[in-house]
Amino acid sequence: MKACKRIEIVIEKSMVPKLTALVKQLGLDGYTLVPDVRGSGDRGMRRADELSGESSNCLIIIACDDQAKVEALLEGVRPLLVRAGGVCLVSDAHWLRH
Amino acid sequence: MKACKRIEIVIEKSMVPKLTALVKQLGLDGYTLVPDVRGSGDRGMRRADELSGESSNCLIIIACDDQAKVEALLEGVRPLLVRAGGVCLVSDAHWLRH
Amino acid sequence: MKACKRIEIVIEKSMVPKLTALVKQLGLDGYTLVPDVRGSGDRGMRRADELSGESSNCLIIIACDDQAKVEALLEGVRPLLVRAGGVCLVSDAHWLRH
Amino acid sequence: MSVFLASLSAPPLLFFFLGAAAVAVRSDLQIPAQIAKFLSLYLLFAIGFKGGVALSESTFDASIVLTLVAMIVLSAVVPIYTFFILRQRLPIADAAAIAATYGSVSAVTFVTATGYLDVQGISWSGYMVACMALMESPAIVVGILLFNHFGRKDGATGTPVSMGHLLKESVSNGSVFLILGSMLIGWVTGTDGMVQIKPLVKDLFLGLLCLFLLDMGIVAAQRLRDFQQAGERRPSGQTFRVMVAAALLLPVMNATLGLGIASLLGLPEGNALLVMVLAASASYIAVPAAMRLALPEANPATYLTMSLAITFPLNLLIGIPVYHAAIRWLL
Amino acid sequence: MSVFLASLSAPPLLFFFLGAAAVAVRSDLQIPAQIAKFLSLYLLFAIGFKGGVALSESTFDASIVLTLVAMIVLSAVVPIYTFFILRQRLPIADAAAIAATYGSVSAVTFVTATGYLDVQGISWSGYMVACMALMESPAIVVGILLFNHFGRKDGATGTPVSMGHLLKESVSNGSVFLILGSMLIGWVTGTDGMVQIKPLVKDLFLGLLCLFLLDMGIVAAQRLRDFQQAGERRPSGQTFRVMVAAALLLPVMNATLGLGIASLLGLPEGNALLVMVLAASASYIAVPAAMRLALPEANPATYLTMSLAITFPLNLLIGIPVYHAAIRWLL
Amino acid sequence: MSVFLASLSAPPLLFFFLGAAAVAVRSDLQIPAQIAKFLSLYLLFAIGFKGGVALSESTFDASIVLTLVAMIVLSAVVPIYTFFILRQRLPIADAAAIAATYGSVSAVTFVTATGYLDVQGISWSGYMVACMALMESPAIVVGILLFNHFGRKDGATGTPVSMGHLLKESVSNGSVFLILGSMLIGWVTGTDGMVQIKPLVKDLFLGLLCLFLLDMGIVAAQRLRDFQQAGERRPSGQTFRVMVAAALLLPVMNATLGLGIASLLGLPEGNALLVMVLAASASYIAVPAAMRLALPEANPATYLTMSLAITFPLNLLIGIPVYHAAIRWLL
Ligand SMILES: Nc1ncnc2c1ncn2[C@@H]1O[C@H](COP(=O)(O)O)[C@@H](O)[C@H]1O
Ligand SMILES: Nc1ncnc2c1ncn2[C@@H]1O[C@H](COP(=O)(O)O)[C@@H](O)[C@H]1O
Ligand SMILES: Nc1ncnc2c1ncn2[C@@H]1O[C@H](COP(=O)(O)O)[C@@H](O)[C@H]1O
Ligand code: NA
Ligand code: NA
Ligand code: NA
Repeated sequence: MKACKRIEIVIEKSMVPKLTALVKQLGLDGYTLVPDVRGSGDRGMRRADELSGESSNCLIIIACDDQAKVEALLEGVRPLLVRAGGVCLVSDAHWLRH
Repeated sequence: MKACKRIEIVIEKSMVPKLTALVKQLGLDGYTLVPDVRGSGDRGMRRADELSGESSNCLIIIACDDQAKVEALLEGVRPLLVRAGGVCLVSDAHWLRH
Repeated sequence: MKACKRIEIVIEKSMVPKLTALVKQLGLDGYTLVPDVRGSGDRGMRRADELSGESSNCLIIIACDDQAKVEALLEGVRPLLVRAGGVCLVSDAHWLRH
Repeated sequence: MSVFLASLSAPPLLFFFLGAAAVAVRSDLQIPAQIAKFLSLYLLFAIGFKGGVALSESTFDASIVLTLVAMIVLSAVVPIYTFFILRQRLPIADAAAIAATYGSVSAVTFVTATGYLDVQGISWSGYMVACMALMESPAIVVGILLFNHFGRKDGATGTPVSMGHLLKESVSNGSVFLILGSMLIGWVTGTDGMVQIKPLVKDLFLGLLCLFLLDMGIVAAQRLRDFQQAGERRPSGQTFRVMVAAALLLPVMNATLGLGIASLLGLPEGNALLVMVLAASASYIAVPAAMRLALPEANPATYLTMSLAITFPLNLLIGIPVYHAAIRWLL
Repeated sequence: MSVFLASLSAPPLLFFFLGAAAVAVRSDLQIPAQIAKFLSLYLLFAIGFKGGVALSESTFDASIVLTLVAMIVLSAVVPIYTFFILRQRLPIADAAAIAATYGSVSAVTFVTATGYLDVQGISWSGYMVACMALMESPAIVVGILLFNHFGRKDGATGTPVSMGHLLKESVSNGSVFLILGSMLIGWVTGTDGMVQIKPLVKDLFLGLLCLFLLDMGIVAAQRLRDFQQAGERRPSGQTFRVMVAAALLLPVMNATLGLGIASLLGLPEGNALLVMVLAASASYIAVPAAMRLALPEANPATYLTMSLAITFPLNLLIGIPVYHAAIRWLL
Repeated sequence: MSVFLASLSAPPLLFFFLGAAAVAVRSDLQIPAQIAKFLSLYLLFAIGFKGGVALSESTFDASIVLTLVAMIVLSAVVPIYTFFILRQRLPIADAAAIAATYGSVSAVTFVTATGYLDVQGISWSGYMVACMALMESPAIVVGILLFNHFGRKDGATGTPVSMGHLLKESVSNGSVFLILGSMLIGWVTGTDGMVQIKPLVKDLFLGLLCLFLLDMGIVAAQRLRDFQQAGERRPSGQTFRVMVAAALLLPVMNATLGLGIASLLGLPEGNALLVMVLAASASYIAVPAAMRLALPEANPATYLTMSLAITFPLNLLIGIPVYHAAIRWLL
């Protein structure tokens, strides 16, 4: 088991392509995406019921064991959150290597 | 980045309105809700296949950096779990402020 | 609140029955399953759009406060990840007992 | 007997069997959850609209009011005796939840019965749909009242739910609202409206019912199988015997009451069958949903398994034709 | 007036009311998200195919080109004056987003209008569907250009999106693509193709429109209610008044322009109504989606609420019959 | 040639093209996952039921048994030679998985072919549907046997799956179960049953096939594009050439075998085409699902891409009309 960071991002659906592009560009190992999650926050209720996707969030989970890349990712994520809201949580985890 | 608690609650769909009302009443910043998740526990399999929603769980994630509110939330969640089952996990995380 | 491990597994849909069987066999308290999540990793994009389910992942969350069982679970999970890819993250959490 | 076989060999019922068989052979056949939800909404929408249009064509008479009143009263009375029969043998919360479940109705059983009548060319009245919708909720209120009165004392957890809230719940309940709303629209737009959407509400009705019952067969059978592993929720053997007995006998008792009402009111064949079916059927959507909120002490592994996995198939496969035979024989 | 009541008592509109009513009584009635998405795809598919087949049967003439050009120009002009009207009263990003929203069109309003015409037996031309599809995107480009030119200076966050990218976006936009594609296929396969899939694209059309509008009613009403709790996003009272005024007046202004175009081109009754509806309607799918990407500074609680929760119902319930009356009266 | 164009200009195929085009222009057009799943269930349900009803009307004769036996044998033989052709050029697990994939069938290709025949007014027999269902699984068993015998030795990970388990899997496989079950019900209820659900199973068939193929076009094209980024899974250039060659040649070889069987058995035009299509088509649902379980060593980026993104479109767009022409020419 290898120590790593678990990065969890909740962001508006429309921003996801930007985010996955960033993940790819930074050469991270991968990500997991849970589509169409709901929520509530500074910008009110988000029911994931808009056909435009405006009220849908996505939950993205990224495991990364390279601190430098983690920093870079967070730097890249911040402006997205500023523009479209959402949250980004970082916690410690252990990665079962196979 | 600000230290915070990451509260993760799996609870029966029917209890969610009570839970979100609690979150609101406590003045927490927000929550994220993943609808219709499945699972298994003390009360057997839950396939999220009942039209009544009886067998559907919801996964709620709450980030909170105010310990007092965290305590209050947990106090409010416990009776719900007692009545309808489910789990509540609390872990440490860092919140990327934007 | 009781200290426990939070085990989070992202694995191909087809492997889930094997995994839940393992959870049951080890006598763990339960698990939560988020179906049809997407992602990207060593094996490329997984859009959860295949009728065969080949491109669908599942996200499984398991809380366990018995270290021995955790070990056993990880031992059992490793071969599944080897065969079908995916990730397994373990982190510390506190379990709200009810 | 021929009637019986006729009904058993109708596609919708056979697809219910097929769904159950899929579970039996551990097939991975599944209907996506949102599709199942949509099919049930469609059935409520279609039956409501059809009922409304029928109503708009029929002349209003007293028997309509009488039937409505009689059936609503029935749906409030059934829970009472059911509760007192069961309270000795089951946890009081379960007794109350089962009482509410059997006082209320199963829309799909009703819908299947109307399909059965249509195929046999037997007419039935649009107001029976209103009857069905209005029978969904009263039992919930009665069940909670019973529990609050007899149950709370022995220190049940949680705060009792206010009646006002319950009444609000019961009118605003999604399925009740959709049936009544569609019915109103059908009644307002009448035959002109029907011409516009007949292909959806009439032509596709039996076909989509087949697909929905396929799902119901899977879910019901699944539930029976999971029952073995209901964990701490699993009712004791003793409780189990009571459950099965009640799930088999209550429909018969209630159908008989329905038959009584039908003969008292001198209802025509079609309506009489629907009255019996409404009386005999038990809710597995609206009531369980309400019970989880208002009566979480009650164990869904008990009342939901009874209505969904035993009473529903019983009425669907044996009940409808048997009730029909009884009507032909007695009325 | 009769026309007006006739339209209000059509099932699709009544189901829109029903959806709104469900939210009003706090019912838990909901259409599953993937079903709602599918119903909207179905409507685009069906209207596109119908339009294409109609086109294949009609003889091509200059008035087609004229109408197309006139309407595309309109969809590019509307945003400009809308922007200059609103920029004083609203944040510049919001003004630009609203401008784009109202320059573009609402496919469902158009679809409902065609249903309205079909039921009344008034003919309309297939190329109007192409018109609708081609009007979806230009406004987006204009809106962004306006913002880049007048807005960026006052230090807006984020990098401006390249025009090339925007143009690509607008042709590859899912709904535009599906309408144009289905239309092309309808045009290629003509009546032979229609014979094959008529039961889906024609017979079920109004029925499925009812179910879709039921969902729209729920979503629109929900949005109006959530508006109170739009958190930090919640527009100020002043802004709110501007929003409501604009959402009510812009459709009227634009419909009038549409009427002008229709009379200039001497369009027949059916097409004239569709032209007015296209002009009056505002986008609540394609444009908001594009704005979230290209103009995240703009607040969806402003422009999306306007188009979805105010202008859409206005056109649907009052607009269509009123525009129709105006045509009858003036043309 | 005219036949060819005729088939290409049928709406279902054009919608497949449209889906592929959507990916080509990077459109965000998508069919919700549960809808796609439901459409595929619908097609199996409808084709099964139609086949069953047809069977109930047809007189039973030896040629039926002969055809069934011949085709099942074929579906067991194809994997064998496919395996030996490919084992030199590809990893042994992939060779086995591809063998199973091509021995089995694609229900949608079959369904499209029946639609093609219906539109052209060429009759075909209900038992061909049984044929299709029975051909889904044997190849899976053969493929695994081949791998267990030739592959395991070179230390493959994981424990071999028991045959008993495999056989169980193959009968209880969701799609096989639904086809056979619907067929049985169609056969039992016959024309009476068909009258009840014809609007769903017959009238909507081609329309819903269009929507399903639209999704298939998107998924197949998407897969081809993702192939570039299949990460560590990405087959080498050499492997890639083998894949493409096999995905193009195997259908032709197998179709020829099918043609041989058809002429030996002297099958009528319609059945002959279906036999060729069944032989030529490759599974992209049942077999890949089974392979992920039983043969995870095999790389889905190889066998699934071959069947879904190359062979499926090949059969759909070129195969069906070409096989038809061959039959007209030779038989
Ligand atoms: N404190 C929180 N905990 C968990 N999720 C949150 C929290 N705040 C916001 N979110 C999620 O982020 C989305 C956007 O947040 P906001 O930008 O604050 O409106 C919300 O809809 C929630 O899904
Ligand atoms: N140990 C566990 N780890 C993760 N999720 C659990 C666990 N136990 C229960 N759950 C979730 O909580 C739901 C209700 O649990 P229970 O009340 O124990 O039946 C289950 O259906 C699971 O989704
Ligand atoms: N670094 C990562 N962080 C989060 N999820 C991942 C990561 N790597 C892989 N995954 C998930 O695991 C699935 C299979 O991974 P792989 O076997 O690497 O293709 C992917 O589709 C993702 O959903
Ligand atoms: Na009842
Ligand atoms: Na407009
Ligand atoms: Na084959």
